[in-house]
Amino acid sequence: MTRIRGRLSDRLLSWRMLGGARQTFVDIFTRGRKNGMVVTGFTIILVVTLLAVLSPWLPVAKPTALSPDLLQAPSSSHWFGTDQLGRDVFSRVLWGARISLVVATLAIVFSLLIGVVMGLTAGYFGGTVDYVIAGTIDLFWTFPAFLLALAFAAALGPSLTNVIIAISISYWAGFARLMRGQALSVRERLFVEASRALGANNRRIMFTHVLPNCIAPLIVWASVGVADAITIESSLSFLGAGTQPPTPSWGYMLHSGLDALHEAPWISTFPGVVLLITVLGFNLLGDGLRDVLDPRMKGLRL
Amino acid sequence: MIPSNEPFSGRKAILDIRGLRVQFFLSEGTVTALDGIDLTIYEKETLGIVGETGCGKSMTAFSILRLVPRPGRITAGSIRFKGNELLKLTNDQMRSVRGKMISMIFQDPATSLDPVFTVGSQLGEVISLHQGIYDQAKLSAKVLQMLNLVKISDPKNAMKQYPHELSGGMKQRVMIALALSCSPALLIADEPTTALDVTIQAQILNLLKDLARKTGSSMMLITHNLGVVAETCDRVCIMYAGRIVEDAETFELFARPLHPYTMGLLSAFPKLGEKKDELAVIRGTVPNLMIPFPGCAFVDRCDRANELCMSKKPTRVEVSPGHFVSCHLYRLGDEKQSVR
Amino acid sequence: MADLISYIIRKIILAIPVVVLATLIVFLMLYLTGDPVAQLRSPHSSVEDIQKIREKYGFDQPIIVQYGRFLVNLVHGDLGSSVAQGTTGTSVSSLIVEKLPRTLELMAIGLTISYSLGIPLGVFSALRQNTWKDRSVMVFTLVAYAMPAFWLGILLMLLFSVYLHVLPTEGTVGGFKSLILPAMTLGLGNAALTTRMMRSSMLEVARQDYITQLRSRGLPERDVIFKHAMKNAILPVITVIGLDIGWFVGGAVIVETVFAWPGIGMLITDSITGSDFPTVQGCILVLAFFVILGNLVADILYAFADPRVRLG
Amino acid sequence: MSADATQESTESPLVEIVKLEKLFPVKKGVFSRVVAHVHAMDGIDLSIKKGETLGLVGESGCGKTTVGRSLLMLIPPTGGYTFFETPKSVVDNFKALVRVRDSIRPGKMSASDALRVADALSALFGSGECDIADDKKKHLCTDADKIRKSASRFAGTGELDMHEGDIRKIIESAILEVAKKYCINYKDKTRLKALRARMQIVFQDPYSSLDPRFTVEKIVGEGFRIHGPPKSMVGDRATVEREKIRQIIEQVGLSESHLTRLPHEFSGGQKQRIALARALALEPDFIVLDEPTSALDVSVQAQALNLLKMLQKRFGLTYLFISHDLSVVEHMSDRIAVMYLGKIIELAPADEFLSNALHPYTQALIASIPMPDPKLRKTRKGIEGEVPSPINPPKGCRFHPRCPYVQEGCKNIEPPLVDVGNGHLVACHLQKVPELPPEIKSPRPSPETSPFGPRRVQSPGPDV
Repeated sequence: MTRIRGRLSDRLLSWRMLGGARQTFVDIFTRGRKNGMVVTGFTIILVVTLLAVLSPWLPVAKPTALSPDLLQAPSSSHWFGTDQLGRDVFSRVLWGARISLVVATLAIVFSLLIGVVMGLTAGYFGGTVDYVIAGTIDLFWTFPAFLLALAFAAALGPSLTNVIIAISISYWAGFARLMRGQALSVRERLFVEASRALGANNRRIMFTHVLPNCIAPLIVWASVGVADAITIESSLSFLGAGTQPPTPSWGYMLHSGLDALHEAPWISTFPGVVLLITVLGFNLLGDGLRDVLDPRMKGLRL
Repeated sequence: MIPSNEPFSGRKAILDIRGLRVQFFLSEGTVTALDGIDLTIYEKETLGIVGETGCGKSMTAFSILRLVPRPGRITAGSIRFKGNELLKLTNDQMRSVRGKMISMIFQDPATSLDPVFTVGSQLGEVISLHQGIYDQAKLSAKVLQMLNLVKISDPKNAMKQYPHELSGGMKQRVMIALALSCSPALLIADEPTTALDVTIQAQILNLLKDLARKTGSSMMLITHNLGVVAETCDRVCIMYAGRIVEDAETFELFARPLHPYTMGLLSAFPKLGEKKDELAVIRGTVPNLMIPFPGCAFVDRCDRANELCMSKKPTRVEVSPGHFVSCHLYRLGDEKQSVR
Repeated sequence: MADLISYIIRKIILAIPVVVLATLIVFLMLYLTGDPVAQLRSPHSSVEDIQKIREKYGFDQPIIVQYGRFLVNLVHGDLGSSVAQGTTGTSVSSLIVEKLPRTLELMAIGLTISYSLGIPLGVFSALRQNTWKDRSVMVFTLVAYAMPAFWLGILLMLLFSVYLHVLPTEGTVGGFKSLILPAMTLGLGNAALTTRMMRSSMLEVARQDYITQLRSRGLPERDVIFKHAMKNAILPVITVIGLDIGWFVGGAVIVETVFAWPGIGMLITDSITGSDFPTVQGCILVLAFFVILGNLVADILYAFADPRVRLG
Repeated sequence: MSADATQESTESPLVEIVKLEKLFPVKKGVFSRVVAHVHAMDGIDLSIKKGETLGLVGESGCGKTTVGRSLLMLIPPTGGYTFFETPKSVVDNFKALVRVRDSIRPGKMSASDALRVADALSALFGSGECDIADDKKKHLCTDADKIRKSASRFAGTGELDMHEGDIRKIIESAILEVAKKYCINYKDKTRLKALRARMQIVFQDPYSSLDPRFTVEKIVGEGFRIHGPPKSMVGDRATVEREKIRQIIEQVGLSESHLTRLPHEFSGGQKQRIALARALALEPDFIVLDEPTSALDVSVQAQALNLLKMLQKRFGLTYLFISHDLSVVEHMSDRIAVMYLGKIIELAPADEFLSNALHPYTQALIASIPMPDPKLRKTRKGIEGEVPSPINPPKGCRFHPRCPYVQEGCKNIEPPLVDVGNGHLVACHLQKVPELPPEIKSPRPSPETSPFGPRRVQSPGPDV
């Protein structure tokens, strides 16, 4: 019994060692505050997220509510105007943000999970396992995520869940590649060899040295990844392979505004602007975090 | 400021640096990398510059070529080369000095040669630039001659090779060929042997000595290895934290080191064939150059520091002819005063 | 030279399993919804049609046999036949052959735009590091990269066709003029990526010892920058040419749809809306081949540009 | 790790490596076939006595780092045997057996050879020292007797009635049994892990040898996570660990207040102290010091070297000191081994090393060191040429292409490492070259007609 407890506490201790990752979050908070890009990006994301979360309680029309005011230009009653069916574009943009953010975040969380597991497995086992996984990663990595997502979405049929699945299976390779590359390079670092000399096994090295040292680049990539996923989601909807009407989605709104481009440019302009700002926000956050977390890039603005 | 060093009045100074100050303006603060350097190099002599990492010895070399990396800047002082003020030249004039009159050899030959050009084309580029040789046949003959001069094995083949195909020693020979291709009056060698193996080190050092003698150029040899200095140099400057703390002729300096730092350095160096249980150490570490300090930079590592050392920077005094030291323990012309 | 040839041969051989893996993934897509026949029949096909499909693909046989059959058909250029209304029965490969040149044309111009804009801009930005010029280039790249291709297309269309009336909106009727907007839309995002990559690569190279070494020889600044620094800085850009081609393939689908450009991308969109899965599958497979080919070309280009890689 | 262990037990070796070998494959061509091997370490024999410092010098690529790492199984060796704390008799008999095996030419085993095999086997397994399973031991002893009988029966004719292959099989199984019991590189994971606590390493590069995301306390205490709390102390686990970490960190010259800091807050010398503290935390007996001061400045290097010496005295540690810097090695070591292209070419007590260097390479190495005294300024002799590639090392003596005294025999026959007395070993056909190295281009012809010049010792003496 004591033996088991001893081993259990060993394991707990080893998990506590993951605290090495805490340092990353401390870095993000203390140094990120001083970085203009991080602050701007974070603010944009915060505002968009708040609006999206609160949209059901905001005093705007329901996004699916039809009205007789067809193709109205922006005014005080319809800030972003109305579309061909008389729906309020502002409300639809807000509700669209919910869809975009949920889809993108979930897709990136799943990609991250697949990627980390695959990358770490390849790095952990090496040899044949690594060869096979690395080959698969490379294929998915070289193949454009958008096209892959399109193919999967087409095969699965258009729906919200399917879009999330499609993006996840198309996007994981980036994370896996990053994770594997980091695992391979961290493994070569001397502190890992020192740890091995102390008697640490692969499992310990992977979870206490390799993984915590990969957290920073993973966070950077995840931030940029959400931006990519938002773009992919809206592109899929734009092509009719994503979320289906009447669900409000930025991509679909842009597409439907295409027919009325001459007479009512606001229908596609406003969702486009909001989409651009949101994507920009995540990209800024990602870029800023990279500067903050990668000391090599310090001083260099990119 | 002290006028030019006169005890060597028979010899002509080729390079004369006075009060050189280089500062780095970082977002965290200002680092004074060089703090009032005075040094002179005479014709046909080899001057050694010795110091530990970060003492500013490489920065001195980069300042002479006016290649101080950003965000660093030369903020004060003068550098006269054969009587001309280098700091007042235009960029174009300065370019014609670089490589042609003052040339430099870098520490790590592996990273100091352009990896995507062949050895021959890199060498040819410099030769045609400074000597105006554009004819391909003549140029490659000249390149071959230079490669032969630095004793590269199979120079014909080496011309067509890329740097990564050569061994470290061979790369450093190419670097020397590059530096000497226009027979410069002053050769600056920045740790030319540090990245090399011991036996290769000896070969390269011998080659450098030979070639400097043959071409009659002066040499400034930057190193952290006191052995290299003892074997190669006519005079030595010891640098610490951006200042020259002591300079003298080599024999004089090794026989009668005056500055506590020089003494510490000499005894901390493990010598072959000298068995001792413990090496004498200089305690502590180098100070942070970002924090301005009114006194001597060595004060917190010095066993003989006094009140004055804390409050005032020592000035350079000539203790005996040609032997200069910057330390409060010594007053002008009065060596006996200090207890060794 | 022998090294170079061996390197190229090795890269080609290494591409083979990737191609096989790609075909396998595309093949398995049929099974994503459980019933492969559901993917292959059109909404209008009769019971006999379905039976025909079953027989043709041998869905009653073990999956490995089906895949073998799929591969054999593939080698013979048989990608199945379309099930969309209007083109039912037409072979997918003939549809693709008809549309492919249009896409390649678009991609070629797009690639040209993206490199001829991105590389100089990146170098310029690096040379003016931390000045307002550099900052504005960086803001431009951030926006251009964040801009979804379809919205950029719409904006360009609005500006040049709707308001300025200088370029045609859609289709191919305007000849080369019709190509300008789609190619720009396609190239701009990647130009932004190339700019940023070239910029950081230039800054990285500028820090290298050999640049200082070259300056210490008195080389004119333009030689240092444009001959030595650029040749080194462009290497990382070459490594991602393969990825760029992937980006263009993906982008082409959207751009062609926006501008009604009759290439493969539009074929895919039409097939998706028309539930014509065999065509989608065929198109994806062909595009995958192009991506793999693009990567191969990038690898070979890199071997020519960097003398160090040939050794491996 | 007790201080009094130093004096009396200097005779029994703590670490003994026998014919250790590491070949790295070189892959080339379209299919990445293995076309050659890098001979990083080619049959190294070394014995390190308890409490001593063995210095290992050589130029880059000579394999000195590989020796240190494969000794600790950080890189598994491709051949050979590493003993740790094995009774002297076992190791000696084992080495004798290996030597007998290697001296017999394939297909040419004579009765006297077989007799020697039998003797070696009985010597190894006859005594009680060799601690392997009794049934196996008995079995091998019977085999030895069988060989002996067969050999003595035919001693006159010189032929054997036992198949040579069978005898070799017996030898191999005997070697394997001993290796499995004693050798580090034949141990399974759990037994290896237990040993790891007793053998530690300090690396050259202080920047990459500490995990940037660990505090000093975690770095030093990492060993306890793996091996449990320090054994020399009793009490509550957390308290004991804290106390031990505090003690160690003070012993290496840092203070308790440093424990909560991260590596980037320290200078190179301090980082190296932290790395040393990590190695010491598990109270090891043996530490491999892989260029521990090469990245440090002279003044800091002196501090580090003094610290290493002080700790050695205090804890009775045994060091393998690897460096390219002969002056540092000479300062630190009791005995010095010189490596060249994967081979040990000379091994001498430190006090004899400078005055009586026998191998031309060692002499060149010494001559190449610049002396920090202008009065000793000399026309440097050194040697010409560069170290050949370890992928296809030169035949015969590996140094012959650069050797100023090279003779015909050197080009074909590899010189063995032989004892020339006083524990001084050298692998050179000349063995005794002229006292002062002459100018490079004019090798002094040897006075005798023997192809290998004068010899001091004729027969191979006992090993290390």
